[in-house]
Amino acid sequence: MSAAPEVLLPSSADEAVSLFGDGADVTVVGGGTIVLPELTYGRLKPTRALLLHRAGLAGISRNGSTVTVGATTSILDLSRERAPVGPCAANIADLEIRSQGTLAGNICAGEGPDAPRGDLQGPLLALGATVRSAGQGGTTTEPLEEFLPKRRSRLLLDVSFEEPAAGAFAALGRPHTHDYTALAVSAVRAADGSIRLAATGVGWWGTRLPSAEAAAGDPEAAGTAALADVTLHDDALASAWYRERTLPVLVRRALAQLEESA
Amino acid sequence: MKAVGARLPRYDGIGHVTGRTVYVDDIRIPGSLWVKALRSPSHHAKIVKLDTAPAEAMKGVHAVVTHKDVPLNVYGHLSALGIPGDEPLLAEGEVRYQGQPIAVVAAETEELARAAVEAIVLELDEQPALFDVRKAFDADAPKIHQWGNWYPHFEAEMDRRQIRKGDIDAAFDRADTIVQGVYRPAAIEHVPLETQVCQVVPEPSGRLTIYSCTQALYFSMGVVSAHLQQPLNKFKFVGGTVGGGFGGKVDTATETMCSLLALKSGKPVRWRWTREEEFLCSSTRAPWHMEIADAVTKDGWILGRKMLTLHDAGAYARFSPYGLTKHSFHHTGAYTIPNLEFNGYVVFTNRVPTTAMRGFGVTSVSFATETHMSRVAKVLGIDPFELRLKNANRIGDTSPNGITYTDPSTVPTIQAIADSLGHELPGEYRAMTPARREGALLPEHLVDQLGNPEAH
Amino acid sequence: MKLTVNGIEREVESAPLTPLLFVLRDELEVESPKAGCQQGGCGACTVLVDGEPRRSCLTPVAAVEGAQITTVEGLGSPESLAPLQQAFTHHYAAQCGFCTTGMIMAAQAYLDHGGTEDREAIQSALAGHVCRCTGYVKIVDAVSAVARGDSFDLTVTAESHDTTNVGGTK
Amino acid sequence: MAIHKGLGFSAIEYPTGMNQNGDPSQAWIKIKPDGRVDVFAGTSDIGNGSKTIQSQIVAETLGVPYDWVTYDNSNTDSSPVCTGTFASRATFVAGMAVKKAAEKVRERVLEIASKELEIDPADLDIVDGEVIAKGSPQKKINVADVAAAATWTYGELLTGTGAQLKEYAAIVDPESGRVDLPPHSAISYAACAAEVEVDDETGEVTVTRLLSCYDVGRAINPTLVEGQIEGGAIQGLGLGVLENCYPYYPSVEHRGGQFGAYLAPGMEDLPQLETLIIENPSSDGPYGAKGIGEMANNPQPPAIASAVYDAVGVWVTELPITPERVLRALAAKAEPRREGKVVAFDDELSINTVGNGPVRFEVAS
Repeated sequence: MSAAPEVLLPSSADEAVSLFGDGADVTVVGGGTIVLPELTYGRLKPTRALLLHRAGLAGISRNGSTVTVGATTSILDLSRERAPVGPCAANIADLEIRSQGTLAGNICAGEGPDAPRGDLQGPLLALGATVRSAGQGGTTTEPLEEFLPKRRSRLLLDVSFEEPAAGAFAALGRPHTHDYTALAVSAVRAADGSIRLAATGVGWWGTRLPSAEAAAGDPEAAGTAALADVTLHDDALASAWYRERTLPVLVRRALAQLEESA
Repeated sequence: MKAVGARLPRYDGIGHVTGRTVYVDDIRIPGSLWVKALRSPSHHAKIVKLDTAPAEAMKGVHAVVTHKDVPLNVYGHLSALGIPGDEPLLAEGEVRYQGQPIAVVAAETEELARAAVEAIVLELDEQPALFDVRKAFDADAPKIHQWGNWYPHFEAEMDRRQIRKGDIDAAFDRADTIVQGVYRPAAIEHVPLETQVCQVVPEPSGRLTIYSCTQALYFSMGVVSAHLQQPLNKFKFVGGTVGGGFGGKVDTATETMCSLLALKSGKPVRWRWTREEEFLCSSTRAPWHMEIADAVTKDGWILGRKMLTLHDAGAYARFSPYGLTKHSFHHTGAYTIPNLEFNGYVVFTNRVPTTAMRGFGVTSVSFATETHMSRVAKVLGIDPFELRLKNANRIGDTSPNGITYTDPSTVPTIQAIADSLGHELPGEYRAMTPARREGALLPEHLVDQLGNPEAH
Repeated sequence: MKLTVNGIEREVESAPLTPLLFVLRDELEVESPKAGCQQGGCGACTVLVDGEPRRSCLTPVAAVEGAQITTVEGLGSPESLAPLQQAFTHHYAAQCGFCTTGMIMAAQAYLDHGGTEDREAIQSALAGHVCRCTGYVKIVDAVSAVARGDSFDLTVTAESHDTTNVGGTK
Repeated sequence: MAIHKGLGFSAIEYPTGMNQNGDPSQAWIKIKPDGRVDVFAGTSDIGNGSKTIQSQIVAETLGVPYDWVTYDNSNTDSSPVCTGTFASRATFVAGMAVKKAAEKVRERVLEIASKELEIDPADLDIVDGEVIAKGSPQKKINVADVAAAATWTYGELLTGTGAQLKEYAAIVDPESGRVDLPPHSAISYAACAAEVEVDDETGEVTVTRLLSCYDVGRAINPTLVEGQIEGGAIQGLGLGVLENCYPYYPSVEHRGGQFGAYLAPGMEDLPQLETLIIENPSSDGPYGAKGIGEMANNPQPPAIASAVYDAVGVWVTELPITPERVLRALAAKAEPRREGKVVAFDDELSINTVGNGPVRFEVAS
């Protein structure tokens, strides 16, 4: 029988960073929506658990056109943001999970047992977001794309991005609210007019779609081009065959939305 | 005030809305042990080694039960209906589906019970598995069940359920068109909000009080009594208030194992399945494979039906032969078809055994036959309402197994839907009733099937 | 640590990571929140934490230290039913009853936050709550009726919003 | 992109009671000294409302108010045999048992009342908890007073038992499947129309309306009947378009253990539901009732499948009708095989194509 884990309750961001240290043997608990079932089912047996709810890491701040979102900001709060973040957040789970789940939990979650997690990776990749995180080597800031592979070993502090000129989000309809989104595409027109696209549900974490971006002027072509940017898989929600059919559709729909919002 | 026909409030409604209704998991019994199961990780394997000693040696573990502890390990739940037993309470020598219980433990905490399960030594020799019912009959199909790959114990030891009526060959010869199709509804979960749950208290009198979420108190008591080889007065089942069932809680999934653990440990035990156990290890509604060929005339009479059904029973027979029989009795749906050839097989596969679920045996055949009726209507270019009304069973018509219908309501229910949709029916269809066939509604091919409703 | 449960301050000894659900059920013997899935998927364990609906199975008790917890026991009793409890009774919104207590708490939060009788808004607010018995119609009826300010005769039950009983004895 | 609307239709029947019968239910009833009624039966209430329905049947049969009735199904020491709550039997079969028990008790109440009123029992009736003389309702005695008299004056227990068992219907000819008796208690009927919207680019199917009509025999409690029909409709919707334990059946790969992977219908899946009820009484059910609990999830899947065909011109005959199956069908644009007078759909799914064993689906001619 394992001993009860040591529970760490930091009351500031600095204390959280210090308690996290190099991250060895630390299980981070944000909203609890992903970690708690793992504990209940006995799959996760932490030695030290870092609870972040009092660490002052929640909140959305704006500095000029730069938006910074704290790690424990709720998904519900993000659902009030503009596209693509807002509609993506609003599409996650249900009201109660959205108000409990956090940005960092969504981004840093491990692979789900049945399907990919981390719906917010898509819009934030499209926005070119950067992540400030702590852990081995101190506090660093890096693009989300570079952070994702190491997301399980670092303490995410906040995420920043530039407000886009326009944003769009297109997803397969979730048959119901408990489901993860099988496939979604986020589109952003940056202030400089460039278009960026990213998808979730095309692998175990979010992916930028550079080939599709290059063809963004022609939505049909962009949709087809997107297939070159992804590795498709079967899971409980959808097959690779189905994702191959619908990714171009969602790219086209996201670009059309972007056009309409211009 | 009249009670029947009145919109009276639920007898237990106030309890439900105030949180006062007591479900099995709400009963607090001091000193209760937690139960967890060692389940097969394999779809099909021989058990090479099973050593429970490391679990039994753990402090706080009070009992471990395997097949050796069960007085009657294999008991046929429907033996009264002539369906012999094939399923062990706890696996012995072989496992045939992922999630099959092999051993159960009772320990002082849930975490300890889980650790005890992990401590049991299990070595398996993987065997080829069978998942596709259509390949079960192939010469090279893996043999997965002691009875063969399909159930062989219908009446007169037939290996299939048959229905024969009229002259099927003549009907197919006479037909203008033969419409064929294949229908395959899925396995689904019951998803009661309350998972399987049970508590058993060994009483000083030597009796067992069994708090059960069963849908069938006496049925489940009979099952426990048979496995334990003890008379009914050894048991008091307490229940009757169930957090949803939909058929899945006709299985006596937890009560027998908990009783054995309570007897062996001398302590009260409780077992609440996790939702994952419910999704991955509990029985499901069966997936079915159904092929239909209808012999039809160009003016929309169904002269005959051939049907093949493969009922994917999963690893053991459980209630499947009963379900297939019910299915066969209803394979003409709400219509009268005078010439029939039905063959149905209960096929074993290495998936979780399937069981009763709302509409047992008939949900599948309703899907197949009604989708097929819509196809027939399209192929013939006939209005789907009219096709159905024409062939609807009526007073005096006879069922697939020769029973005369006395009060069929196919006609009025179809008419009500047509009316409500604003679907215009021709006068003769609007005027139709369930009355005994005559005139244009009694063509020659339906004369011989008529029975006498007064005979019932 | 301390919690205030249905207005009464309670001392809690469970380990800090224990889900609030099991603190309530096993330690404090407040049993209306149900362990329907322990994975946040069903809503049978929803309680109010400082007025906000929360899945108690996903909430470590340490995260709600000092909070006001409200369960259905705190809404009303058989002798003095809260409006939602009356509405669920009158509209026959509970069949097996296992989802009911979580459903009522989510509905209470919806109404407390100014929710209206709009059926789609109710469906959206309660979307995470699985009911396998009712088909949801009568649940939406009940919440809508409270939002509208209906009063309820508990000696009879109501017809469904979407149901037309056109048929008599033929 | 286009959203296509479609309408589909189905009609079904379903038996009440265990197939081939042989499923007993029993009940016993006793009256307390103040006339209040204790019913003991073994029927589990799984949400279907058997406690309510059986209490209503007892109240009606005895002629006492509903709130005089206490219903106890809590344990096997006090409750007699009930085969269980399944096979749509809790109202019809188990309901008959409590009705018969209540009829016995009614006779006992009238016997005692007859002594008190000095009127022949045949000339008495029980209405709203009072025994009244037929034709002269001023001559009456409260059931409470009858019960008190039975207890304290006559030294008798007002009690009665009832049992319902329909004889087992044996298959007398296994070749033809012929039975010697009706193998059910009653048959109920229903019809259903489904309206759907199908997205031809993603294959997504939205069920927008389910209109159904049921012959319920007699609605003992119309609200509970609606509850069964509505709950069944949503389960039928789940069967039709959402639920699947094995997403790649017959493969067992990717079977999910979470609500996130198993798509039980949620509140936002709720379509417009409309229900029409016909009451065509059964000849031998309690007060003409039939059992409709189970059949309530049977008519929707075929109606939805036909509606999808109506919308986009493809037959998806594997359930559930997932977006992927719709897209695959649209991509295949399969036409049935036409050979002589045979029009054969779905050849690729047939055992004749997939298997090579002795069991074939032979369609001669």
